[in-house]
Amino acid sequence: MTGKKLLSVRNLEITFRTEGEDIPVVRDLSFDLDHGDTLGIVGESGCGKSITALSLLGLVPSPPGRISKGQILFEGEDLVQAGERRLNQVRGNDISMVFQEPMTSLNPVYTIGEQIAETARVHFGLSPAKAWARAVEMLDLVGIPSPDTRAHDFPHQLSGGMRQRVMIAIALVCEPKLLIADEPTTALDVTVQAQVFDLFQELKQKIGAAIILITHDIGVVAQMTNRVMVMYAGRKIEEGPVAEFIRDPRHPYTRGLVSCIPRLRLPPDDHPAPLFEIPGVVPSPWELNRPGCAFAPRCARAMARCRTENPVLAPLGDGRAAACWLETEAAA
Amino acid sequence: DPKDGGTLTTFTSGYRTLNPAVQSGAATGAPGSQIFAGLVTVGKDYVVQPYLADAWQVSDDQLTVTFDLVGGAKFHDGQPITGEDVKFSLETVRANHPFGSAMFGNVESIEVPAPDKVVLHLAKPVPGLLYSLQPLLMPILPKHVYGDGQDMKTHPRNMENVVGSGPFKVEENNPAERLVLVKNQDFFLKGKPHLDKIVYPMVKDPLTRVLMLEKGEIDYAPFAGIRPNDASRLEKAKGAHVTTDGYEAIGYVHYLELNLRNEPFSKREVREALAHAIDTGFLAKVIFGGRTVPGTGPLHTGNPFYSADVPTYEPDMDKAAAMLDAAGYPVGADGSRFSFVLDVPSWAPAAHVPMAEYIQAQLAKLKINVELRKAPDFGTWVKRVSSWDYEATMNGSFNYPDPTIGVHRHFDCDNIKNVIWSNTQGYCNPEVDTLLGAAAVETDMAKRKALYADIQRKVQEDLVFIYMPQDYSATVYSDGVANLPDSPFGALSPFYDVYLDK
Amino acid sequence: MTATSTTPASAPEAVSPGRQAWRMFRQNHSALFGLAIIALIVLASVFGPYVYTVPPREMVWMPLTPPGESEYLLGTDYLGRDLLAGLINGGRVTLTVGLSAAVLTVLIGITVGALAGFFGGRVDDVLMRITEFFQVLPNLLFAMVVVMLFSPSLLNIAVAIGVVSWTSTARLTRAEFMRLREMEFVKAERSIGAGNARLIWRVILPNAAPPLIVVAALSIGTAILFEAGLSFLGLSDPNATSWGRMIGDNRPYILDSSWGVTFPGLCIFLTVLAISLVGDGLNDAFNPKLRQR
Amino acid sequence: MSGTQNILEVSDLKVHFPIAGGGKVYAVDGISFALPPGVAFGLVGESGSGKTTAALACARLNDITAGTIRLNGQDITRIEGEALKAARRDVQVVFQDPYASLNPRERAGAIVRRPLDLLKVGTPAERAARVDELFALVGLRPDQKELFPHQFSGGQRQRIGVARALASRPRLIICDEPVSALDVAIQAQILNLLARLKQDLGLSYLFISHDLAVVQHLCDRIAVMYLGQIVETGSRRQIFTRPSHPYTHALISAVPSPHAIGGASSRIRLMGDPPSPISPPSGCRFAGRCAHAQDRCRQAAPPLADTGEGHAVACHRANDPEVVAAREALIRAAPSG
Amino acid sequence: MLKGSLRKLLNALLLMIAVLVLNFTLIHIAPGDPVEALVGEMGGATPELIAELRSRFGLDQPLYVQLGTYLGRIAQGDFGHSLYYDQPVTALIAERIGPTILLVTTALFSAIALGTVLGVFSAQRRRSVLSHLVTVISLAGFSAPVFWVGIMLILLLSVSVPLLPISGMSSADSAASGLFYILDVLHHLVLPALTLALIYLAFYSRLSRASMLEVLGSDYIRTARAKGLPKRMVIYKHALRNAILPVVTFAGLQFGQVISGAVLVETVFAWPGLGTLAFESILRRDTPTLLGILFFSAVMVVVMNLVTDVVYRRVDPRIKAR
Ligand SMILES: Nc1ncnc2c1ncn2[C@@H]1O[C@H](COP(=O)(O)OP(=O)(O)OP(=O)(O)O)[C@@H](O)[C@H]1O
Ligand SMILES: Nc1ncnc2c1ncn2[C@@H]1O[C@H](COP(=O)(O)OP(=O)(O)OP(=O)(O)O)[C@@H](O)[C@H]1O
Ligand SMILES: [Mg+2]
Ligand SMILES: [Mg+2]
Repeated sequence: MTGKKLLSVRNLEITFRTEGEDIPVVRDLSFDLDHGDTLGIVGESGCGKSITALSLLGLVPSPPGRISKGQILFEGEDLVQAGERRLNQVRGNDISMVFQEPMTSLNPVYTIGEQIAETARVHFGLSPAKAWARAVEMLDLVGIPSPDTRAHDFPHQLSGGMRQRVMIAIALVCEPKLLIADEPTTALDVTVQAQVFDLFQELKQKIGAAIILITHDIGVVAQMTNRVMVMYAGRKIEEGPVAEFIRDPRHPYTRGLVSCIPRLRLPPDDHPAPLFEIPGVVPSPWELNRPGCAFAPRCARAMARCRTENPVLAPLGDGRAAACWLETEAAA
Repeated sequence: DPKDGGTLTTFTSGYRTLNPAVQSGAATGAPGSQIFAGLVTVGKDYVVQPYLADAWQVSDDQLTVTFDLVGGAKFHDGQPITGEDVKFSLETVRANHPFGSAMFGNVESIEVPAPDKVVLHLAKPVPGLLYSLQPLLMPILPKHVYGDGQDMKTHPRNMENVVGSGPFKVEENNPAERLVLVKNQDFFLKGKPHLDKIVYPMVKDPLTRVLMLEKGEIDYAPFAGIRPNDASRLEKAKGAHVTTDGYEAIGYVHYLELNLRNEPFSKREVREALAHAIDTGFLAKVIFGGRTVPGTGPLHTGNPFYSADVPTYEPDMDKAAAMLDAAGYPVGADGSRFSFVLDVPSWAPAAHVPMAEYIQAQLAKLKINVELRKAPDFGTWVKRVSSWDYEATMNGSFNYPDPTIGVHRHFDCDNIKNVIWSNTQGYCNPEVDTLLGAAAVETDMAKRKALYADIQRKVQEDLVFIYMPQDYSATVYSDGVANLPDSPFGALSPFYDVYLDK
Repeated sequence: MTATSTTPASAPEAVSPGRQAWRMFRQNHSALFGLAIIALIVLASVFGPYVYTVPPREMVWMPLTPPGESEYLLGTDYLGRDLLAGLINGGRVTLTVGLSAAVLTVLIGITVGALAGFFGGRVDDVLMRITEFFQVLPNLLFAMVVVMLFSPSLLNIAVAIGVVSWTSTARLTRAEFMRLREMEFVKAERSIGAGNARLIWRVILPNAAPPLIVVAALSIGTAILFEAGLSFLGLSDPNATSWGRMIGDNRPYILDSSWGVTFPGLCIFLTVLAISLVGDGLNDAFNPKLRQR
Repeated sequence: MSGTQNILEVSDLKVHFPIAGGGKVYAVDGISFALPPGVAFGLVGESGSGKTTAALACARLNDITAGTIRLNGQDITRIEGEALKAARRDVQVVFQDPYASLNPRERAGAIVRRPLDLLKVGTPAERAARVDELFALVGLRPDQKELFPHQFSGGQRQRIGVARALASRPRLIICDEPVSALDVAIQAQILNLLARLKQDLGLSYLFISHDLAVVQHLCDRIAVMYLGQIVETGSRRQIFTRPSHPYTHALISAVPSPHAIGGASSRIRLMGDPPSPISPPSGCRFAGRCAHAQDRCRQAAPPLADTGEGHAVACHRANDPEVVAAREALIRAAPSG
Repeated sequence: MLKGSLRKLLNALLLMIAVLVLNFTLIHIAPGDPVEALVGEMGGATPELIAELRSRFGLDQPLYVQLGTYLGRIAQGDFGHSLYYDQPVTALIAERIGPTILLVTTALFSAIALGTVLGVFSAQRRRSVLSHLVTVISLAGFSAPVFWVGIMLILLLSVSVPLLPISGMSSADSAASGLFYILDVLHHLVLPALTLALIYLAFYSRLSRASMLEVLGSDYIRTARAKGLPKRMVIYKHALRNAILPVVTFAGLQFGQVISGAVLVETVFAWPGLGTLAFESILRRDTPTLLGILFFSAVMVVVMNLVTDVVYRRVDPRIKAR
């Protein structure tokens, strides 16, 4: 350990310019990640998970988006301030990313071997032959059968699961220190999804990289990560080790989230009870400019304070924290 | 003194054949008259001059004409030109040229007593015969090339590997781009021609021609290449000359042709009303920039037989209206007197379209609805007019050197045929018919003139056609082009005397 | 247990997709500018002849008078006709032909495309063969042939343009129909007993409308250019003068009068430009992707 | 299933799609099942296994290649016109994509009213009243009738879809993955709504999902599809406590559960990807990915054999010790109630 | 794959036959008569000659017999003789195709090259001056009638400032040969090619801009950037290759429509190409030539479609699978 955190995000704010207005979609977001750590980010659709991930690589689509506040300290270096050239050294090399859509995330006109190899060429300066060999090796690593012939295939010749493996191979080819996987399996079949997660599990040990896994499936988080961060409407509302989080979620939203999932457990009478419901929907970013907790309108336990003041993140011990006035008040 | 050498650049707007024996018109005629020789040429004031025939004798009864050919004349391929070739040429023209039978129908037989002698035996006297023997109308063709039995109209040698007899030979023949003629070193008139080359680049666009003339890229531009406004422009340009000489024998006249078979145009009063409604002086001014005069009859003012002593119809709308009322065409309940379709052919749009539009606007004032119908192509118009399936059409035709060719066809009772530019309007006046018959065989110039004066008056009295302004034809040539032919046939005459003095 | 619905503070007003597009369109300055020009041109063509009564086909002044040198504002043409009167009346002809050709293009295109896209299979095969066939024909050349052979009346010109230009509309319509046909709301309509006719014209077509409206708008411009081309070549109704024909007629005189071709050309240019601006504006307005930006 | 008449009976249903350039997609290739009244029947399986195709065929929304479909005892496989319209009142569909299943150009109220108009249910006044009733039933406010679909959230849209399906008072509703496109929080809302409606209105569901947990939550009976065929069917308890087909095993073990932190080592993992329905393998279609496959599996297709009490499995080795042991391991590993 | 190609060829063949039949029928049922036109050009003829010409061209036969004969001849590669030029139609076309191809390829290729560059650059900076320029060019180019642009350029570059020749393909003076001839032709080529190129440029800059914008927004470009590839690699290796696909398609289509595309420009500049020949043939009702050109251009379209297909296969590996 260098002493420095691998990644330390400080008060990050990301805004999008929409109809002449700067709308923040991620605000005041801070979190840390150590070497070898696995962090899960969960939250409802549109809460800012992907944008956060993209911001780590300096890939927020700009215009209209931009990082308007905060720091992203990667091994102590602020990537927000880094230039494009420096970012290109980091991207794919120190930090790499696997995207949600394996069907469209590979360039259709180049062979998969080439798409892996070029990363190695660019970052390691390998000769084309060596880079190709490295690509084949990576394909083998991610479990693609007969990798030396498959390397010559074009993306459209592969199934979704295989393509996602190729994406993983690309992400890992330079042995990054941080791997970000943004919903890597949502587009895949259940059985294939399981295969991919197994691959992740397997590789986690081998590569020793820190992993950020973005998902909306708490089940996945439970299996794959050791820490979890929950986002709601662009903010972090709860954070902590996975086991405690699942057992005892603290924020009313996360509590709801954990219990609204149907379980594979059969009740003895064969008649499952109705699911827990969180009423309403996630607010749109436009609605976030009003004061108060963004979840208050949907919260059964909302108090007067919740509607006027934004809750601060309160540490709860054991590395846990939640942004809820109930918790703050209970702790006080 | 004539100088030898140099290239004369003129232009072509496209030709389909180089053989004037099978195709009339300037596009073929201008280069054709250089490539092929004729028995004679026609000089200033219609004076016939020797060419391949260095002498000829006409018998007293006017029925036998004997030609002596120049000695040692050769075709471009080196074969000698003989009386047999002349005989062959005349027969070819008679069979294939549009006016072939008009020109040579009365040639009963052709005799070649010796290789350098040709004798024509005529059934009747043919006053214009010698004019028909110039290269434009009767080019001397090599029998050894064309006498192979193939159809003359579509003979391959009309375009490829053309072997002629004239002062210039074909060097390059690419109708899409250019025609190049070079001096015939073995020309039978010694010391001629003077020019090394005549180049006919394909320039379809009149605008381009004007610019090229201005810049001196074209030395010589005859034939409808120049419009009145261009003439004004070019007259001011340095080193360019504009002349209207050289079109007398062509005599291009425009007219409104009405189908005389049907109402309302079968009524002379209606035709007269129209004549009063159309101000041809105004048209001459607007369309031709005042550079031409209104036509007064079938003959062009430059024609030797032209007579000005004809009835004219002053522009007078009130009179026209009154005449129509009287003729039984008052303004009807629908606000109009009558309607008709006016065909507009496609071959002289610059003249006919404005004329037709003017007529439409003018007659609208008289409450006559005119619908213009533009023929989709030349053939469709020909079909309509020659099958008499029309009400009225803009039209125009050439007088040609002799009225028997260009004029009689429109008025002869027995020429009411389904042939274009015949008597398609269906006019028959026995009196005129008799006069035409007499004029055709009259060999005394003065008497003939008198006959034609009568004819012109009668035809205008009957208002067979309503004559429009005459066409404007001008030639532009640049400084240094010398000795251009002074023939009334102008650019359609051989250029063996032309030289460049630059 | 109650199924709670979200209850925003106040009920939002109903915003139809059309209204939404119009709102978007209103913010597009160049599109509004285009719309204004079109309005101007249409007004001038419709009412102009009653206001400016100089007869367009009559020779009223010295030929080739430059603009400003006589009472005739834009000068006269080679026959001394008033150019301004010609432009005003020519606008009528140009717009009429352009509009009717576009209507024809769109009608044929949509019908063929809709049937092919909706029914697929054999119907599609046959209709696409026909479409391919018309695509293979050289469009301008073929239109020239048709106009020439069947006499150049305004109707024939419009028909010829329509007949050679409908294929791209058909392809677009087909693609849209194929896409929409598989959409669940179409299946939903079917599951509640909607017949094919309803599905095609009432369900799918309105949803395919945005791109079709754009091509319809643009095809007016294309048709105007097409008509101009034909007229320029002399394939025009002799009883009606359009802008394109004015260019063709005046072209031989450009050395003496550039205005004779410049003004009618500008009229065409402006009209088609305005139409394209509006078309672009519509395209943007209908494109939800751009809406967010 | 005797006594009460089945709402839906599907026997040997085949739906094959011709594809460009010759060949066929064997999307549904001989499935049979029956649906008693008041029962939710779940259909699970991987993407492309033919769930949607089978369901749409039951609503006569695609061309049926072979087999019969009986609705309330009436054979509706080939009926057309008015007869079909009448049948449609009894079977309605809720679609998967809440964004694509509503006509963007129609107002919510009109969408819900449309089936009443098209199927000619009641008088106009009655229809209006029915729309209000339906809005209330699915938890939407009446003033939202005037809004257009794009003005609703995904969950609300799905409610509109449910309301539309309920309009003609059908007895059977086909739900094609009605919650897959929704966030978990919203998914719970819709699942509860469906459960409540089933209870209150006595509806039957043909419910499609690829999420076993969802199916388990809502469905009384379940069929597992693989490549156009049903490989296992049984009651909820049978499927989840005694899953007998190796593919069912794999499905169950593939579900990531928040309560199995760190992942289960006993997971059954399939090799490779599902084969193409264009040229399905002969023999057992699952053999290529099955850890237990033997030669006979590759040669002969196993029949769907009833193991008793309505639990049927199509596997040659369902009762072989190896497979049973795998099942036991799975059940042990799964955190059961 | 082989079967697919075969099907395509067969399809093309059927298409060609359909084109032949339609053109033939259309031209023959239309009012008017080629022989009358010819006779008119010749200055008149006797009824006997007309009848003879009719029978010579087979025009006295019933239409279906004529059609059969025509198709039979085509099958043997005989497109007949031009009624006007009295040359084999194939020879006429061969003579005129050169200038047209020269004109159109020059215009098309320069427009594609420049248009792609403009489109690609402007797509990268959507609010830059260049980007606005591309919008202006493409709007103007779409809205201006090509012949009018030609005339305006003539007024500008030939009349006001006499830099370039106003029409034709070579100077009147034929003395030029060899290199001079080539230079002369190039000199004449500038204006018509420029005119045509401006129109094409409008199209291609817009097309490639739109296509590039779309590609730049695609997931795989995001992947490429996330891999840390330098910008030029992202743009030129990953984006351009994909963005060029629609350009290839349209270039193929447009090249197929070469004759139609060139008619107006050829007319304005009196360029001796197929366009002018076609126009003249219409005016003269030179049926065999017209049919030949129509057929030829249909063949061009079909051939270009096949060529585009092949090119596409090279550029886009996805096609092979189909
Ligand atoms: N290009 C963009 N322009 C404007 N707003 C954007 C853009 N991209 C994302 N957003 C907004 O940013 C917010 C966060 O988006 P993000 O993609 O991070 O959500 P997410 O949590 O990843 O959701 P999902 O689970 O659906 O992937 C959303 O409200 C979205 O509308
Ligand atoms: N109209 C069609 N034409 C051709 N093939 C089709 C058609 N509809 C479906 N298919 C094919 O039939 C097979 C079964 O499709 P179906 O939609 O029924 O699967 P599914 O089980 O519903 O999958 P998913 O979970 O992805 O919805 C698939 O391979 C699909 O590609
Ligand atoms: Mg996301
Ligand atoms: Mg499905």
